[in-house]
Amino acid sequence: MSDQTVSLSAPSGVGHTDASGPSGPKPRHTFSRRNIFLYGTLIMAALYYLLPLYVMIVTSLKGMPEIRLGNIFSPPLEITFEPWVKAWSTACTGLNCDGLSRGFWNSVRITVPSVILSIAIASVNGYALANWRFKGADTFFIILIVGAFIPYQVMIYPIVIILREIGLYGSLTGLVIVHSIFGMPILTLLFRNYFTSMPEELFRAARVDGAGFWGIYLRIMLPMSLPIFVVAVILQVTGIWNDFLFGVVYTRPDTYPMTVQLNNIVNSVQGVKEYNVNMAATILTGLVPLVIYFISGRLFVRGIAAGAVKG
Amino acid sequence: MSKSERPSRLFRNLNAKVASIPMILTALVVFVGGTAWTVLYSFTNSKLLPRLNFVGLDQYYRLWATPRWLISIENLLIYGVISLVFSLVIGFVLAALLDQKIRFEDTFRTIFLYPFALSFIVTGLVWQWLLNPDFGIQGVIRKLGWTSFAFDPLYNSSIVIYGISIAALWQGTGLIMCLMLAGLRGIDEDIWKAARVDGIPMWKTYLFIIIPMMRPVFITTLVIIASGIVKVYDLVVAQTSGGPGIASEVPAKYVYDYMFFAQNLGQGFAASTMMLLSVMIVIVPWAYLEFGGRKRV
Amino acid sequence: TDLEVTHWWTSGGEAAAVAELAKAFDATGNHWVDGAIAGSGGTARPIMISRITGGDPMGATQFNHGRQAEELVQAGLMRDLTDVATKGKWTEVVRPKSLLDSCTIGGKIYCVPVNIHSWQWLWLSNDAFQKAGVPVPKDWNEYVAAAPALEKAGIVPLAVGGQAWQSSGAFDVLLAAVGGTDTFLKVYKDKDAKFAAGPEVAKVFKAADDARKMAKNTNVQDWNQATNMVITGKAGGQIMGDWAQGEFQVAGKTAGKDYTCLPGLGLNEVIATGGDAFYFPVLKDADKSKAQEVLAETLLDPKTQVAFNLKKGSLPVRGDVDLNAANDCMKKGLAILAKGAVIPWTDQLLSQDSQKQKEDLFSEFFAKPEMTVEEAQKRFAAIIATAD
Amino acid sequence: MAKPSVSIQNLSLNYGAVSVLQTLNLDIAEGEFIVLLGPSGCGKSTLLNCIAGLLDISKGRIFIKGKNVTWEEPKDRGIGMVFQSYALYPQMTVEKNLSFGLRVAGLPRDQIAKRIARAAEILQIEPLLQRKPSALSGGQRQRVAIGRALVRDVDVFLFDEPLSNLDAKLRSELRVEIKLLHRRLQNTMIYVTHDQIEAMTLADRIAVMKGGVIQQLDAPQTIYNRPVNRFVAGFLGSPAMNFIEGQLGAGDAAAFTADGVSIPLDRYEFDKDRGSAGKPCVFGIRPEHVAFGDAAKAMPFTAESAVEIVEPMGSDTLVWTKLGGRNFSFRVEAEKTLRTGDPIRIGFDPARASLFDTPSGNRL
Amino acid sequence: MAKPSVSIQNLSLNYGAVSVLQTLNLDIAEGEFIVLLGPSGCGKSTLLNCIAGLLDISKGRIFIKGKNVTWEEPKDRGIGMVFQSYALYPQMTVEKNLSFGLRVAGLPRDQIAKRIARAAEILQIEPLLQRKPSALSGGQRQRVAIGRALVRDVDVFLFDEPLSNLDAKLRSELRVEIKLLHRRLQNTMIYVTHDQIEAMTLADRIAVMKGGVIQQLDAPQTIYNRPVNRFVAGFLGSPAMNFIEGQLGAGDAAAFTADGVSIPLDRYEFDKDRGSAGKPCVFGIRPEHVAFGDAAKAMPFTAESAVEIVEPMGSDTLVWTKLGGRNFSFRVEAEKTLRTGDPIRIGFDPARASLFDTPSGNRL
Ligand SMILES: Nc1ncnc2c1ncn2[C@@H]1O[C@H](COP(=O)(O)OP(=O)(O)OP(=O)(O)O)[C@@H](O)[C@H]1O
Ligand SMILES: Nc1ncnc2c1ncn2[C@@H]1O[C@H](COP(=O)(O)OP(=O)(O)OP(=O)(O)O)[C@@H](O)[C@H]1O
Ligand SMILES: [Mg+2]
Ligand SMILES: [Mg+2]
Repeated sequence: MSDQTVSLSAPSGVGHTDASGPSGPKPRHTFSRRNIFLYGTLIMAALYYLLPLYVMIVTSLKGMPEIRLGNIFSPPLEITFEPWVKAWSTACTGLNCDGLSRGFWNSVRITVPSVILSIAIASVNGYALANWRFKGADTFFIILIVGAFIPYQVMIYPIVIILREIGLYGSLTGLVIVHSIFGMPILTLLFRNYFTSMPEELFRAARVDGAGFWGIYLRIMLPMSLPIFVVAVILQVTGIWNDFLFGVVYTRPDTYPMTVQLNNIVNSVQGVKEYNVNMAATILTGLVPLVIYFISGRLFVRGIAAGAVKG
Repeated sequence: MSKSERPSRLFRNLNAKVASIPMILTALVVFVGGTAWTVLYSFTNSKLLPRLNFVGLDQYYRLWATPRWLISIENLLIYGVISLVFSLVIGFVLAALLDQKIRFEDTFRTIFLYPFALSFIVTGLVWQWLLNPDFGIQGVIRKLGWTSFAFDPLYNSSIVIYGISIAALWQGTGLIMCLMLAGLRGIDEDIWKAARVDGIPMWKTYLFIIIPMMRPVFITTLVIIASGIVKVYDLVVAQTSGGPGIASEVPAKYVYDYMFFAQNLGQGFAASTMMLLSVMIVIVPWAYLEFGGRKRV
Repeated sequence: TDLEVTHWWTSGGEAAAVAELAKAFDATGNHWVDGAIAGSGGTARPIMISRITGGDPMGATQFNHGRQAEELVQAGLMRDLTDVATKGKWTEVVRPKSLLDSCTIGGKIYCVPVNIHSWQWLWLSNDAFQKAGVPVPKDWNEYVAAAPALEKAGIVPLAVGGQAWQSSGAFDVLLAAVGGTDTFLKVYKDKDAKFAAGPEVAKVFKAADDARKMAKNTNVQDWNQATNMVITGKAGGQIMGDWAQGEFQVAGKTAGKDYTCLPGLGLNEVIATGGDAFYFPVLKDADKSKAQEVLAETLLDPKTQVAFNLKKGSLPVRGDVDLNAANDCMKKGLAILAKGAVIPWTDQLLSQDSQKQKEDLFSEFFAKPEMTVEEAQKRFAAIIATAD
Repeated sequence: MAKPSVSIQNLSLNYGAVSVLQTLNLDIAEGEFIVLLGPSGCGKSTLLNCIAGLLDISKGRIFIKGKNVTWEEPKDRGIGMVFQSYALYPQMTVEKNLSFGLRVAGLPRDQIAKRIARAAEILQIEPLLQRKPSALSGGQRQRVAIGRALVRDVDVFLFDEPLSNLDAKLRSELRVEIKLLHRRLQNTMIYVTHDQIEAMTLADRIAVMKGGVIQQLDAPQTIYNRPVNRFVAGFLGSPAMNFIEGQLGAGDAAAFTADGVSIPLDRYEFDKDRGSAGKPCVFGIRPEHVAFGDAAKAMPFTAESAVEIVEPMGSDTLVWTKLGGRNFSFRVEAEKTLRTGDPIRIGFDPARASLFDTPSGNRL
Repeated sequence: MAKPSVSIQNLSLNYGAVSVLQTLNLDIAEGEFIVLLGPSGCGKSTLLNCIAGLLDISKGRIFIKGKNVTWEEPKDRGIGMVFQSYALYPQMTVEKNLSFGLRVAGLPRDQIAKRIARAAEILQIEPLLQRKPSALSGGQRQRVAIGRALVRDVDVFLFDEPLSNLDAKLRSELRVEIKLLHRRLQNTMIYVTHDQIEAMTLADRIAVMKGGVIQQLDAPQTIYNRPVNRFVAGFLGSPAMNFIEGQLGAGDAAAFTADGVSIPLDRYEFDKDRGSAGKPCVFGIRPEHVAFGDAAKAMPFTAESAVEIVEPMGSDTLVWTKLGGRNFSFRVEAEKTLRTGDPIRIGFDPARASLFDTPSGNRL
């Protein structure tokens, strides 16, 4: 092989008969079979997912006479926002005719502390499980995970008793605690996986530096766990905001969350069902989590990749 | 000042233990305590209020002789299989499609994911309406001229559980897709290259190489789906209230109805105990394998 | 004083009726905090019970009078109203007497009955029959005979909503109407399982089978939606309690002209003394306890009774009130009541547990045409055998 | 010249606005073992992926065995590829891993069996055929990965840092094996690495890359001894070449001057015109070309210095001192005992040195 | 021996049923640079973590500066630690990274500033103080990591493979820096690595570990030249020592015999009783101790063979041949040109060889 003499910058084509063949990037057709299949499938799927939303929105903008015509898919002939107004502020349950508006603020008052408390507890749990394992910690964790499978209905009664015993039944605090308890399994799992996937050496370095349990958590771990916090916040906000069962069982009418209000509006049938109002109320109720998803969907996926599924 | 003695076990990691108190309390008091309490009272004939009036296994005999419970179990099985299979398949297919470096990935992903932001109550309402034979999909298509078209799963006892599944899938597949997508993104790029060099067609690569490699993701996903399946309640209530007749009853609803509606706590507790038992049989071994065995420093 | 009152009256007619109660209570200088929970008793009751047992009781709560609150009372969670009752001479004014009996446990009175609801009504749409070209039936048998004509005209002969209690209630009405008062009592009061499996009851099941065939195209869930079908002439009729009348009223329909009501399905004119009652949980707050007494008095006040029951479409629990404003149907009811043709209702005779089992059975029976009459009766007898 | 086995013509590749490879040309002869060497991120893997057809190129053409394969699918290019992370299919046995591609291609069973038997024999992995990759050691996995390329019976083998995940000992063993494999198969092989020992020992020719451009393409010894620029000189060799910055001396006789030293350059072969006096340049000499003690005296250039650090490396020892104000290392036999602070005399022959233009870094 | 800086007594550590360290004893003198060397998984990091107090030990005691620290918190042990992955706090600037431990300890501001200034100066990272770790190169990150240990003003430095994530060139540069740092600070340093060059160049003494047991603890040259067992012999040295399996020869004069070769052992220093004839043993000789060609003739043992593979490594060349039926390598200068198949004569002095008992692997 000593006889080869190849110059580095030999002009192209030397020694080749075929100088005119394909060159440069492989041509790609916008309408290749692959693309048609790919985008076709995606668009079909997207339609399936969007259809209910479309129907909800369209219906909520129609007046009752138009709804009686029956075609739920046709766009509104005459757009009216009255159902929205009604759903928000005047729909009645029993004697209360202030629609969802009151429930909205109740929901906020329930959701914010619940989200904060449940995430605070779960993240500390996850951190302790990942980095400060003590004897028996795993057992508690497994119990917690199994607990995620217990239907909530089963736990209503024991929790009533527990709350009664500690005197928190019916208070907002009680409800916040209940939400934290039931959010704990999945959130703890998320945080534990996330903290486990962080380099152990970081934790050790901080210990050598003399930081303790809380010091490491607050100053090292927290600032690094934005992705998983995003996931946790999204999951909890949707979960708690959408909760009906706990909201109705562990609160009283003046603190009913929005979903209970929604249930009341939707189920308080006065003669014919006012589908437009129901739909408007439904959208209004789902609006907060929806907005969160639309805004932070990308972060959500990234966070899930970081914490929930470890390969 | 120098500690030559091994300090007490109890006080090592004290902070961690203190910080875990909420978890420990939850695990012990709520989950273990609540469960034990439930099991204990399932052997009584408690009615509206729990009372320690033991009647042995009577509640269980009655439970397994009740047609509604049997239907509930059957429904849960059908619903479970459908949800599992279809969420996994749909979720994976969507994730695989989104993983093809497509345009508007964000948009599509958001569209698939948004239903997850809605509660089961809302989902149930919307789909109840879409599936209403008079003015839902069936009605609209009939009006378009195809008068014999029939699609009324919610009003047909034999397929109602499938109708419920449609809504459940609509709501839940987005999350599954996200999990799958995250899993796919975690696969070593070189595997794809190796498969291409080997000339393995895309679908075969997915089927024989990628999917087996994503086992951990599938397991996580499975747990999430399964815990949702066992708990299914709101959706049924919102969509059919268990109807027509008792054709779409599910165990969680049986528990609820008998505890509160029929004011027969004993019966409800017996049913919940059965549910718990089946969950435990599946979950506990898994949880031990997944979380108990592997030790880390 | 603010007093929270929970109830599940949320349909149009019901809400209007509650407003009357609230108005009357507010007039006493207190304030009625409305705690309506939509759905039905099934949704609302667990919440009420949880709150009472959870130590966060409301000021007053609705239950059906009967055995629903029995254990709460026994557990000492409910307030003894005997003093108020003595003062208001309830034993004298409440009629029929059996109503107060349901509130009495161990010689003490724990609840305030507010109305008498009777299930035994068949509501018929005059329009529908006109359209089908048949005369409005006079009783159940004629109605069954007219069913094919209605069907031909594209009208659902009988509207039965999807909720379980509706089909179960319809059967109970058939049992009392087709089977007769004795049959009814033998089954539900004596809990004679052998009898329940026997030929008399088989007749009733035959009628129920007819009803199920007539109802098969209903496609609605809520009872008031079913009523609405009758109001709009989409259905020929409905077996439903007198509360349906409230809906007719809200819709501006006139009894006799737009619709016809047949108590006891036109076969056996009896009225069951079911109904609603208010219970008062034990409260710590003295002011609230005082307000509870005021509310209890207000509820039985003759004026409130009239106003409330007119809106609700039910009968007052006092015999001494003036009901001139009552419509045709209510008057029919009052007449029957006056005759003393009353029976106790299932809420009073059966535990909720047995009720629920019964509901499951009939809900399945009505939804599942494959289920034979014989099978249903066999299962029914089994439920009666273990009922308490 | 014979028809090249792989020929790359004017290849460019961009990721969006980032240009990774720029009008790159490379001809590789039949049976040649080419190593692509360069620091991380210089585009070695990218180039390899372009050849394999795993990346869509932006410009240019690629020929394999004289056939224009620019737009061909990877499987149709007649190449086999071995990856750094092995990329074995984890849930299949070794045998399945080897046969999967063949089965998909629809080869008859007996053919598949024959090829696998041959590959297994060559790589000595017969006893492992029924195991899963997770039950193999790193070296065994690597062998299976090579086997997967082997069974495809291809003309060109592409290796992307196949040994970098292994420990030093295994690495040197497998290096020998790959060398023997090449000798036995006589295939064209293109091998990416950033380990210069691998490059030196394996390659017929090394292409040193930097920033997507091939800096030098030559036989290992040439690259080692006559690097075309300072980058190549510094990148190859461990311990690294000593560099002294200074300028060409004034006066008639060519010399290099820096902080108090002047090195005569009359024995140095200038590549091109030597340039004018005072021209800033860098003088480079490899540690093993520096003599010390008595041997130093015989050298054309000698200097006095003191030992700063002694690094015994087992087989020999690296000694650090100062020359021209710069750290300066040289290699001595392990037996020599030197201690920090010892005064020493060092010397070398400028003929073995390299001289680079300071601004451009090119060899003078 | 003076009071040891670090003393480990009967240390054992188990993970559940798995015993990782077994009754390990180690005394480290004040100011000594100890390297723990061993293959992956042998327990080096575990031992280091035990010293640092990051792992709870199962048995035994640990003294630092004469104080029993067995149950102390890491921060109270007077140690600083540098990790393989740097373990810099990603969200803090370099300065914050350095000061974190001090701030936690509640040191006054001016003290902190002073210490940071000193560390930054020693490590020449002053210009980087306001950057975040993500904006640093690998070498810079490593320096910051060292700085973090430095500011703590501790007696003992622990390094866990601090250089293994860096490329070869940077590695050799930082190696020198660490050596200089040690010289300047005169602290006790315990350094974990599996890179033998690092171990040889840095250590005052090397502890070679295997399976949680220290095999040999000695000065680098001793370990290199007189390994106590076959494992240590094979683990150190790159290219690796040649091993030939055979047995002690019969007859009066001591000799080693294998497949057609007989090596006289009269010049070999036996550690202990040589044992009886026919005893199976392994003969080991390092590639750089093998001479060839004319030089070989002068050796007590010579043999004829043929070149199999030539591996030019730049600075010198490794040649593979066969001896006693085994692959046998030796090192020649880079200038020598040998080609596959060339017949050659090799020779070596058995005095430089090692002989190991086959079953136990211990040096004879
Ligand atoms: N998908 C991509 N998008 C943008 N830039 C990329 C992408 N992949 C690689 N690059 C850039 O292309 C350059 C060349 O990458 P390449 O992987 O070929 O380097 P390499 O020489 O193989 O390095 P290494 O030795 O680390 O493997 C790098 O600077 C990298 O940042
Ligand atoms: N948490 C753990 N549980 C069980 N075994 C462990 C654990 N951590 C480490 N080990 C085992 O302890 C042994 C020593 O591990 P250690 O990390 O000390 O090795 P090492 O010598 O540092 O290797 P490396 O060079 O790869 O870093 C290994 O065999 C490892 O498998
Ligand atoms: Mg690369
Ligand atoms: Mg280690």
